[in-house]
This record gives sequence, C-alpha cells and structure tokens, in this order.
Amino acid sequence: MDYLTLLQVLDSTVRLATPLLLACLAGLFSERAGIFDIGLEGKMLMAAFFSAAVASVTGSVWLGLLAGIASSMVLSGIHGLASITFRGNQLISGVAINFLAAGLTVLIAQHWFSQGGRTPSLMGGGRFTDITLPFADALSGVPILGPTYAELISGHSILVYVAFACVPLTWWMLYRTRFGLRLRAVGEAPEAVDTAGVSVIGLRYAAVAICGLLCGIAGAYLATGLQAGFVKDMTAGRGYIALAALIFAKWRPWYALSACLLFGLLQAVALRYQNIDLGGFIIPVQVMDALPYILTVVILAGFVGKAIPPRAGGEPYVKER
Amino acid sequence: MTDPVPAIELKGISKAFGPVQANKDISIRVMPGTIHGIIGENGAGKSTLMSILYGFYKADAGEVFISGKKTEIPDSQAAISAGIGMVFQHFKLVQNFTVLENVILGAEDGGLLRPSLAKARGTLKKLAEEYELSVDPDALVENLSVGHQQRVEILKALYRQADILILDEPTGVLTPAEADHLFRILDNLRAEGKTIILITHKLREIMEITDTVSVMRRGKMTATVKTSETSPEDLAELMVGRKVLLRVDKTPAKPGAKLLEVTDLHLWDENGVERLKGVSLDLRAGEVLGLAGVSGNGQSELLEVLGGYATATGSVRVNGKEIALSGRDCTGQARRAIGIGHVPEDRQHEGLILPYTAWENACFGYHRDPSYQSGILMNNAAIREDAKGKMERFDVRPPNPNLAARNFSGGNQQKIVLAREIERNPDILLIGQPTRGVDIGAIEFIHQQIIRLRDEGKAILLVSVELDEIFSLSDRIAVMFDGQIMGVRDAAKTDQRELGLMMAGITGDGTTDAAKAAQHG
Amino acid sequence: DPALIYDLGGKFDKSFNEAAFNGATKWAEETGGSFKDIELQSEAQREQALRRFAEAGFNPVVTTGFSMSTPIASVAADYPDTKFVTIDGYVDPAEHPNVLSILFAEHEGSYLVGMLAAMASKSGTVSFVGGMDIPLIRKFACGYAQGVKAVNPDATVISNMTGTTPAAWNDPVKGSELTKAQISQGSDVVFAAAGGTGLGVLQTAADEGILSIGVDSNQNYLFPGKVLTSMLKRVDVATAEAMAAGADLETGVKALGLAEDGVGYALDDNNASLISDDMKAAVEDAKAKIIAGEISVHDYSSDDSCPAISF
Amino acid sequence: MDKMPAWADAFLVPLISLILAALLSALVILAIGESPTEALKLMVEGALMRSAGWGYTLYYATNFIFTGLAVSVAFHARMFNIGGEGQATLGGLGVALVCLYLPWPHWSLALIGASLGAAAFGALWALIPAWLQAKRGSHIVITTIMFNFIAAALLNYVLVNLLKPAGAMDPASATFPDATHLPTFQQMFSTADNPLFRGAPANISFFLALIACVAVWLLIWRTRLGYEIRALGHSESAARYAGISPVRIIVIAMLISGGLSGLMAVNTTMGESERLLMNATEGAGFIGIAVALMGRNHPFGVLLAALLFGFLYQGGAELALWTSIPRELIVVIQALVILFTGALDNMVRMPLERLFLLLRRTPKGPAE
Ligand SMILES: Nc1ncnc2c1ncn2[C@@H]1O[C@H](COP(=O)(O)OP(=O)(O)OP(=O)(O)O)[C@@H](O)[C@H]1O
Ligand SMILES: Nc1ncnc2c1ncn2[C@@H]1O[C@H](COP(=O)(O)OP(=O)(O)OP(=O)(O)O)[C@@H](O)[C@H]1O
Ligand SMILES: [Mg+2]
Ligand SMILES: [Mg+2]
Repeated sequence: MDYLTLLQVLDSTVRLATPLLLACLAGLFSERAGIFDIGLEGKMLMAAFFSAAVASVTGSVWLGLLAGIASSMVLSGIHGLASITFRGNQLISGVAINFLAAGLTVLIAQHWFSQGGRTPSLMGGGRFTDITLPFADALSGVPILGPTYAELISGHSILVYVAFACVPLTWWMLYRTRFGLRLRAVGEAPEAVDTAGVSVIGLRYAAVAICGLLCGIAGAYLATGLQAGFVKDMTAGRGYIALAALIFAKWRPWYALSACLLFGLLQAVALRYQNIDLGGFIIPVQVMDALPYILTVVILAGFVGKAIPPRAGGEPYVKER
Repeated sequence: MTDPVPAIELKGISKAFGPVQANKDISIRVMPGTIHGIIGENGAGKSTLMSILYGFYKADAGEVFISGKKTEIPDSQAAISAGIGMVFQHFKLVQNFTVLENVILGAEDGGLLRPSLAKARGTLKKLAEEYELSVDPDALVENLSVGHQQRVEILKALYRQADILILDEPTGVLTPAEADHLFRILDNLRAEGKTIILITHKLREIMEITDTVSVMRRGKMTATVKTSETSPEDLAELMVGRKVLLRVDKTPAKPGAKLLEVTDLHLWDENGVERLKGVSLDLRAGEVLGLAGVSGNGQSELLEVLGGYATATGSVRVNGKEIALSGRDCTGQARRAIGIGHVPEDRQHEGLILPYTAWENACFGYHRDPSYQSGILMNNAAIREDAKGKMERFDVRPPNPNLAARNFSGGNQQKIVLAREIERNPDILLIGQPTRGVDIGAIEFIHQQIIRLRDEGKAILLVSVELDEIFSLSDRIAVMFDGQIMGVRDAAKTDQRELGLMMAGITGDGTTDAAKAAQHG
Repeated sequence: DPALIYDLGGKFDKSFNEAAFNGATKWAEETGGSFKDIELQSEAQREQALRRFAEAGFNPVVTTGFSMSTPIASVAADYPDTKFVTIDGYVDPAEHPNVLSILFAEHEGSYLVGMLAAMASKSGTVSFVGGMDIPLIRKFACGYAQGVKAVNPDATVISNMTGTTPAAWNDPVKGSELTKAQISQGSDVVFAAAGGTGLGVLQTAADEGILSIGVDSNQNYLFPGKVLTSMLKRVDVATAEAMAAGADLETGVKALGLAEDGVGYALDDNNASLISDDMKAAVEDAKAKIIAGEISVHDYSSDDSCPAISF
Repeated sequence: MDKMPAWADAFLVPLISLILAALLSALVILAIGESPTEALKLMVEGALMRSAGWGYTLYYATNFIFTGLAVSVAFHARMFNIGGEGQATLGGLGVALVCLYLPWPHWSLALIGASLGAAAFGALWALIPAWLQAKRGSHIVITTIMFNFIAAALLNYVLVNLLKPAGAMDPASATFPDATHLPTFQQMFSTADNPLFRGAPANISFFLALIACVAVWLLIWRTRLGYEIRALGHSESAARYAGISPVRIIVIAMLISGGLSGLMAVNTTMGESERLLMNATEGAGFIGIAVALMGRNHPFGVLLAALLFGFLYQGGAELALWTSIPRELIVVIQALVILFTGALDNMVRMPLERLFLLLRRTPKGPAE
C-alpha cells in the first residue's frame, strides 16, 4: 500500500469515524449520568431524517441541522421520561426508540415526499460541503506533510471538525467543571448527589439532553454531510457500534476517540477491500464487518482489561419503593 | 431560664410509603446546643423522620420550624441552607471520588472545579484540626475504612456549615474505640453550640451522651424524656409497649463432644484482600459459642465458609470428618446434608427470597429434599402443608403460607428463617445476627428458641454485633478482629470492657499486635 | 386489473423497481386502467401478496426481482387462471405454464455504456460499483468491462461490490466510499449497478467531478451534466406490455436484449453535451453489430466467468 | 401489603398501556391522512376474518411465542436476552444443516431432528454470552447485541460461501428435500369441500410452540430448576446462600433461552421457506422482548401477547396490501406498544397504585 492510498484510507476513516464519535460521546454523557442508552441508533436515524427533510424543503442545511437536533432531543426526552421520571427499564425504552425511529422516519418521509421513505437528494445549500483549510493547496506540494494536511486534515465538512473538537471539550467538561463532577457523581451514586442538595433528575435530564444534541449532530452529519439525503435505515447499526466503542473506551472521552477511529478504520478497510488477502490467507469481508462487535465482546470478557460501567448505570433512582 | 427557641421543631409530621404508614403525626422539639437521642425498634420510622427533616423524603403532612421560623424543606438543598447536615445510616458517598471531591460535591463555589478544590482543601485542614477529624483529602473513598468514611460524611456536613447535625445509627459500624472517638467529637460540637440528633439502638449510648431522648414506636412518637430522668428499662418498655426481659434465663451449659473443629482458615476476597487470617476454633454439642466483633472483621466470611458459599483454605472437621472448602462439594446443599443449619446474617438478601411466598421460602435451601418432590416436579402441596405447620409452631404472624415474604415484618421474616433452619433439627446451627431488625418482643422468643436448641444438645455458633446479645446467650465468647480470633473467653468470666478492647484489637496483656495475639490464642 | 409487486428495495429506488412503477403508471395513464401495487415487507409476505392478489382476481400479477421466482413457483399451480410475471427471475415454463419469466440481456446494454465510459475517460481508468454480489450484477460488470476493453484494450476497470446481502442495495454511504476509493485509484467514470446504493455513487461522482453512469431507469436527470448516461433496462416497457396484455398475456420465457430494445443507453438533454457525435456513432455501430451477431458479448451468468475482468 | 392487587398488575396495567399505545397509533394514522377505523377494520378482516388470515397470524405468533418465551425464561433469572435475533439466526443454520445433510425418511423424524438442531445451535449461540456473564460479569445485554451482529455476519458468510447453490442469486441455501417439508395447516385442516388456511404458512410448529408454552410453565413453576432460576433472579446472594450455583443457573437459563429462540427457526426455515434465507428472523427476536413484557413473563401471557403481535403483523401486511399506508406503520405501532407496556408502564402503574390505595383506605379508615 503506497502512502497516498494509506492517506485515502485514513481520510475515509475520519469521515466514517465522525458519526461514531459523536454518537459515542452522546452515549458517554448519558451513561456517565447513569442512563443507559441503546437508543443512540434511533436518535441518529431520526435526526438524519429531519435534517435532510428540513434541509431539502428550506434549502438551508443549518435549519436542517437544527431540525435534526430537535428531533433527536425529542426522542431523548421520551427516553428521559421513561427512564428518569417513570423509572422504566432503560434498555426497553432504548429498544422502543430504535423501533420508533425506524418506523416514523419512513412513514413521515413517505407522507411528505412520496419517494418510498427517502428525502429528495440535497443540492447546494442543503448540504454541508467540505471545508478547505487555509494553505491546504499551497502546502500540498510539501512531501508527506503536505498531502497529509491537504488530504487528511483539510477537506472535511464542518461537522467533522465539530466532532473532533467535542473530544477535548467533553474531557474538560467532565473533569474540570462543576457540571462534570456532578454528572459523574450522579452516575456513580445518585443518592450522594441528592443528599448533597443537587437534583438528580435535573442532572440526568441535562445529560440525556446533551446526548440528544450530539446524536442529532451525528444524524445530521450522516444525511447532510456524508450523504446527500435520507434513505431508510441509513444509520445501519452505527448506533450499536458507537455503543461498542463506548465500552471499548471504558466511558472516557480520549479513549472514545481512539475507539471510534479504530472502528472507523475497520469500516474504511472493509469498504475498500472486499476480502483481504494476507499472503494467501483470506479474511472474508464478513469478518471485517463483525470485527468491531467481536472486539467489544473480547473487551467485555475482560481479556483486554475490564470495562467497569458507571455504578448506578441502568438503574432508575428510586427513593421510595 | 426563659423558654428558649427550639433549634428544631417538627409539628404533625406524617409520611406513608404506599400502604406503610412510616410516620404518624409526629411532633418533636430539640433545643439548641443539645444532643437529642431517638430510639425505637427497627422500622419504627426514625430514619424516615430524619430524612424528612433533611428533605430527602417529602412529608405528606406537617410543618418544620428551624430556630422558630417555619421552613419549607422540599429537598436537601433547602435543608442544607437551613443549616442541617445529616450522616445517613447508609453513607451517601461516591465511592470512586476522592474525599475532597465528595466534600465539595453540591457545594462548589463556581462553574470550575479548581478553585473549589483548593478552597476545600484549606477548610478541610482547619476542620480536621478543630475536631480531630483527619482524613487524607486525596484518598479515594472506596479505599477508606468505614470509620473514615463516616468522618467524610461528618466533614461534608461541617463544610456546609451545618448547625444541626443528624446522625443515623452512626455507631453500628464502629469499634467501641471509634465510637468513643465519635462521641468526643459530638461533645466538642455540642460545646460549640451545635445541635445534634442521634439515632441509635444502643440504650447505653443514649444514657451516655444525650440530653433528651425520644422514643418511637410503629411510626408514632411515644415519649420524649430527659435522659437524666429515665433508665434503660423504662426506655425499652416505651419502645415495645410492654415490660421486656433484657436478659435470658438459662441454665449452665452441659457441653458434649466436639462437633466442629476449624483450623487455620484463610480466605481472600475477589480483590485479593485477606479477610480470614488463620481462624481456628472449636464448638461442642450443647453449647453456644458467641462470636463478637465489629462488623466487617471476618465474622460474615467465617459464616459463609462454614455455610458453604465461600471458598477458603484450611481445615474444617464436622463430627471428626473433614469437609470440602472449595470445589464441587463446597455448597450450601452439601452442608445441609451433613447437618449444618444456617440462619444467615442478612435475612432479606440471603435467608429469604422476598417475592417468594412464605411456603416457597420455608423450603428454601432444602428444596432438593426428596420429601418435597413428586417425580420430576416439586410437590407444592406437601411443601405448603409443611410450611403451615412450621409457621404455626413459630408463631409467625399472619400464619398464611401464601403471603409473599416481603409482606411480613422483619421479626416475622426472621421467624420464618428460624423455623426453616431449626425444624430441620441440625446438629450444628450457624446463626448470624438473629435479632437484627427484630423488635424486642420477638427477640425474647428467638432467644428462647436458641437456648432450647442448645439444651437439646445442639452446637450453636452465634455471630452478633450486639454485645448484650452475645452475653445473654453465649457460654463461651470468641472475639474477632481483622480476620483473626483475638481470644476465647468464658462468658461468665469476662466483661464488656475486656471484650470491647479485644474487639479493637487489643488483647488482655496489652498487645496491639493482632498477629502476635493470634499465635497466643 | 393487473397488480405489481416490488421487491424489498422498494418502489422508489430510482432505478429497478421505480422503472416498473413508471411503466405501470404510463400504462395506466394511457389506457385509463388502474393497477394495484405493494412493497414487500418480509420474506413471508412474498407468497402472501401473490396469493392475495391472485385470489382478489388481479391478472396478471407482475413482480420484480429474482427473489420472487421461488415463491411464484410454489404459488402458481394453485391459481391456474392467473398469469404471473417474474421480471429478472426464472420459473420453469414446463412446470408452470401460467408464468412469464422476463430476462434482460444486461451484458449487452452494459457493453454499450462501457464503450461510452472508455471514450469519456481521460485517465484510462474506469470503475464499476455493484450492489449485492450476485451473478446478475457480475453480468452487468462483465458486459461493462468488455465494452471498455473494446474501445481501449489498455484501460483499467476497477470493480467493487457493495456487499453480499440485500442490504447492499440500500447503502449509499458505502457506495459513496467505494466511489471515493475508486477515484483515488484514478477512475474518472463510474458505473453504478447497485439500486439505492447507486445514488451515493452518483452523488459522490458529481461532488468529486467525475462522470457517472446510472442504471435501470434513466438517471441522467439526477445530476444533469454529470451523469454520462444510464444503462437502460426497460423494466418499464416490460411491465407496461405485460399489463397491456392483461389476462391474455403470453407466458413462457422472454429474453429482452438490444434487438428487442429491452436494454439500451440513455441519451437526453441532460447528457447531450457529454456524448459527442463520434461517441454516439461508435456505440450505435456496436449496437447494430451486436444485434446482427457480429459482436458477441459474453454473458457472465452463462458460465460464471468473465474474460474481461476478474472478481 | 402490596400496593395493588396482583391481578391489576398482571392485567390492568398492560391493558391500559396497550390502549394508550393504540390511541397514539390512531393519532399517527390520522396524521398521515388515513382513517384509523378503516385501518383497524382492514386489519381485523385481513387477519382474523379469513382462515388464511389466521394462518398468517398464527404463523407470526408461533415465532413470537418462541422468542417471547426465550426472553421470559432468561428474565426469570434476571437476564435481559436481547440476543433472540442472533440465536434464531443460528437456529436456522442448525435446521438447514439437519435438513440438508441428513437423510430423513419422514417429516416427523425430520421435525425432531431439526428441532434438536435448532435448539442446539440457538443454545450454543447463547452459551458464550451466558458464560461471559456468569464467569466474567460481562453485561449480557451488550454481549447479546454484539452476538446478533456477529450471527448476521456468520450466516452471511455461510450462506454466500458455503450453502448457496452455484449460480443462485439469493444468498439462500438450496431448498430442503421433500421429506422434510412440514404439514401446513392447509394440509392438516382442509377438506375437499372446505379448503381452509389456503396458502398460509402456519404449520405444525405452532403446536410445538404451544407445547413449549406448557413446558416452560412447568419448568418455571413446577420444577426445582425453575425454582432455582427464579430464586437466582430475585436474589443472587440468597441463591448462593441456598447452595444454588449462579454460574450454573445463568448458563442453564441462557441455554434454554437460546434454545427457545433457536426453535423459532423450525417455523420460519423448515415450515415456511423450506430453505435457509438470509434474514428469516425479521426482527422476531426483538418482538420477543415486547411479547415477554406484555405477557408479564408468564407463558400464558406470552401466548396472548404473541397472538396480538401476530395479528399486528398480519393486519399490517394487509394494510400495506390494500392501502397506501406504508408497512412501517406496523413498526411504529410495535414501538409504541413496547414503549408503553415496557418502558412507560410506571406511567400507568403509579396512578393506578394511588387509586387502589385510596380505594383501600376509604372503606377501612386509615391503615394501621
Ligand atoms: N417496601 C415495602 N413495601 C411494602 N410493604 C412494606 C415495605 N416495607 C415494609 N412493609 C410492610 O411494613 C410492615 C412492617 O415492616 P417493617 O419494615 O416496619 O418491619 P421491621 O420489623 O422494621 O423490619 P425491618 O427492620 O427489616 O425493616 C410489614 O408488614 C411489611 O408488610
Ligand atoms: N424508601 C422507602 N420506601 C418504602 N418504604 C420505606 C422506605 N423507607 C422506609 N420504609 C418503610 O417505612 C418504615 C419506617 O422505616 P425507617 O427506615 O424509617 O425505620 P427506622 O426506624 O429507621 O428503622 P431502622 O432501625 O431499621 O433503621 C418501615 O416499615 C420501612 O419498611
Ligand atoms: Mg426497618
Ligand atoms: Mg433507620
């Protein structure tokens, strides 16, 4: 593999890792606050649809982004209602949300656009276009560094940069701010937060809202950045891979970045090469497809260090039985 | 003195949890600068009342006055601003946070952590000096001993400048020495003019440190008296509503053959910490061996090993025969088969399946017994019949085998477990905390059953954190500290003081080195 | 009335199923007739839909996609008075006399667009993105590669399949990534035979400034001036004809190639500027020769092999 | 005392939840400009008013009974088996191997063989997550989700590279030999002058599902194993005290659960398609969650809930057939049913509990 091909693969790794990263960080906020969320998939899907739908109707991708975020946050709200207010089972709520998104997106798309559950293809201002960073062209001549800068670092849509910027931001929020301290505490020992005079419910709703926001961006990126429009089920299991990445990352922001890049790389390689030939030994494409999941199971099995989830995760906070 | 304004006044507090009326029309006044005790049986509603005062629960009815001002306390935030701090029965700490982080949680000074942490570090240092409350601010809470965790809780309250401090059963988890230390701190705080409410089950502590005391029974406040004007016997009567015997009548033991010999038992927990460090003891037919000690010093682990659900190394002989301490044959089933009955320490989490009916519970652990089977199925009718008999004989109320175990009160739950284990007629009975969470009336009954069993020639190993209980039941008393037996004493020839010292790791000859003591013993 | 059953890809896939829909709509508009249609939801529904339509008296029942041939084979005998049409599928006419199997000579149409691709390419590298990796799609790719090599024997043809399951028909993200990969390998014309996935291919080609070739329906309009042409598979014509024939539909096996106008390439205002007269002449010439049998385009599915490209 | 009588919790709560879900679904239908009553009429007619409709309803219900039972058995041991999908997928592989590679003289023997194959493969696929949960504490929800994806990839590989007949387009195995074809309801119940269940896929495995219901009921409430499974589910510490090995029970419960999921494939793969298809499970593993929830993890409840979902599926298919309502409406209805009966059930329960408390208090005066 020559350097340029490598750059290309890494370039698509970045693109493919972006929705994973956003969803993974979304899950991180939620699960750090003690709310398990297997509904990342559904939220992304919903956001993908609404961002594409609104972008195509208004011609403004920014309005689309807002609509995507709003729709994802509505689902977050439902998840919050079920798992915080009504102390329901968070996993079941997540399953329901995934179903809801899978059904509603197509239903509404069909009702609005009559294109078999698709939105019209987005044109011009309806999409996030790639940004060329300053000097990308000028520097592209410089060996190694030039192409790296021009191909890999420059030339992505704004949301890619947003996603990557979210990593340090998340870290800083989590470990350097009051909000982060409380958020982490509420996922570990909500009763400690409660008796310290801080609202558990408020914190958890805030976390779930941030989760919705980030999933919304992830979905909007899928439909208006990576693609030009919505097609049904376009998240294609990315929510679950993000969840896998979150476990892989042991619920930490920087690790999340590496996990998502790794899974993005796996996807990029699986996309580009069908069956990978390792000197006579052929890795079938199905193995590449399943690799993120297999890796997650291996991690979960504790063969590569134990992933300990937030202690109060998955449990509704109940004071009075 | 003219009527000073009470620091706290509660008027007509009521609180129901579903069908359970935890607090009924409770009123109470606590004067500033005093220590006010609250006693009452388990489930009387003490914690509930205090949690209402602290805004953790919301009362259904009633009013709260702080320093004479009517105060709404909808949440803990309001309580904290009203100057109330509370140390809960079950600590409310974030285990994987540092002490410092736990202390500032909810009381940060701004959006960013750094300044808050720096400020708290200073304040903590001052408080530690003032009140003998030193803890390493950077230690993770999960690595602290229970006593130190309690200090963190107290520091949390003081950091929030609490004038009123509520402590819910603070000494349950402490050694006598640690408890003494705590009481010194409370004395200091009282001297500073702070108001303290102390919940405890130990009448001795009430008599020792409080100024006034309230008694609760079944959700109601039955009396409030000056401590100096009452006695333990009076308080016990107020708690239960009738006269109680605080001591059990029993004849001297007639010990027989050695039924159980334990030699050099070692146990490591999942974190690799050694919890039993070479325990040796033996137990004879017809005697009660009391195992005293502050909880967490290996008594539970010892019971688990003997009961067959923890693995250990060493040797245990039952009736002279070696039994397995790990592997396939180390199960509760195998232990029951050789005549070891076991009343576990925690009936709600071990002894019973709360959602199971009483009859299902009455065969729990013995459910593989052939008499309960018909073919490949369980013979539910037979089990139910069997359970009904047991419940009647043990006066379980109500004697309805179809009721779920969770619908019985603690005392009756305990009776179900006792009936199950005792009626099996085991040679050896392991009993952990037989009367924890049981009202004094039921305690009498349970104690009588234990003594009856002893008199029938059974061997009984009794684990209890209540020294009073150990004294009233045991023929011999062994004290555990830090995973070792500190020594075994004849019950008639020792006293609370000696045992208290042993429980703190100090043997009679004054050595504090536990390992050395173990070699002696 | 006739009925139409779309395959799992869905009615509006902008290509194969949509072509059937367009054909049916055209028929309905022209004759004033009406038809019933359904998008399948699950495997078990295939038979169910066939039976329900047959029982309700719809005739003929037209279906798209090779997956329908097995269900038709198991249902047809129960409804001897109903005519079934399987487009792209094959049902043995000896066993089931009331079934019409319509097959297309995709390799011939693909050959023509392959020629156009080779002529439009500046880099000498062109590419193909297939949907699900099945013989049918390899047939497209094989015909395409042959056409390319016919114009430029030194040309490189890159071929990628999206996947091995039906999900591959509906994965535009993967289509887009594959296209980017091909572009990085030098391709400047890409032919997508991938259902919904193809939209991602066409989109990316347009974004990245290379030419693309659509499939099944005329997809030139999707990105005017950026889609070189579309390999037409006249599913619409076949559908309309079947519907027009009504209950008198002739059954058996029908193979539609260039000669029958069953396949072809699209030329309209949207791509007029991209196809020079020379190119058109060359292609028309080849077309005539294929019809005349002077050029024989190898059909991958005849022996599962391809002389022009390896998979 | 409990806050609410048991019957109210078992019937009233799911019923009200279901009504809420139905109301919301009606709103959704209204919102896309269709009439809910018309839709309901179509669904009822298509699913319940014809024998063939019943044939489909029961066919789907059979799947849901198996996956519902699977979820509930695991749930009694307090495990949330989201892996029904993957286990059923593997079950299908088991059925296919048994049917394709073993010579069967008669369908009845083939049915036994295929059931064993399906159950064994399904159980095997549950074994690894179970073992990881029991021994290493890996959260079974996540591992089973992961195993769903891995199962899909595995089946994909097997079908495409190993089982697909040469030249075939579909990623599907060859059709099973005739001797393995199961009797359908049509064959079983039709008479010459009264054709019933024409063409419907319901087949003898429905009765297998009914037997499974009874067997699960016996297992859970009448055997020592069931007693131990429930005990572990309620309290692991108590189970350990009683000498019940959590590892053993977790593994056994998951094996049973996986086996039940796998059995679903007998219905789809052997009974309906008569060959192994790529996506034969079609989400039934997930529906099993809703079915178990609604059925309150009781086999009888599971049966009722499975019938309801069978009706929804078949009715939904009819809707898609005769109206322009897209098939995804059913997905939305499913989602709402899961949401209301599973996740938002406290929204119904809390006010009901309060109501019952009030009812109890008023006649008897304040509770003591
Ligand atoms: N969480 C609960 N849900 C329903 N009923 C309860 C609950 N807790 C207690 N009860 C009911 O309250 C009654 C008294 O129980 P209570 O807990 O006060 O007993 P107790 O002797 O204090 O035992 P413990 O100390 O173990 O709690 C019991 O009959 C029980 O039915
Ligand atoms: N969160 C809760 N939900 C439901 N019932 C509760 C709750 N907390 C306490 N109860 C019930 O309220 C009653 C009073 O409990 P409370 O904890 O106040 O008793 P207590 O006097 O503190 O007993 P203990 O000595 O065991 O601490 C008991 O019957 C108990 O079961
Ligand atoms: Mg209590
Ligand atoms: Mg208490």
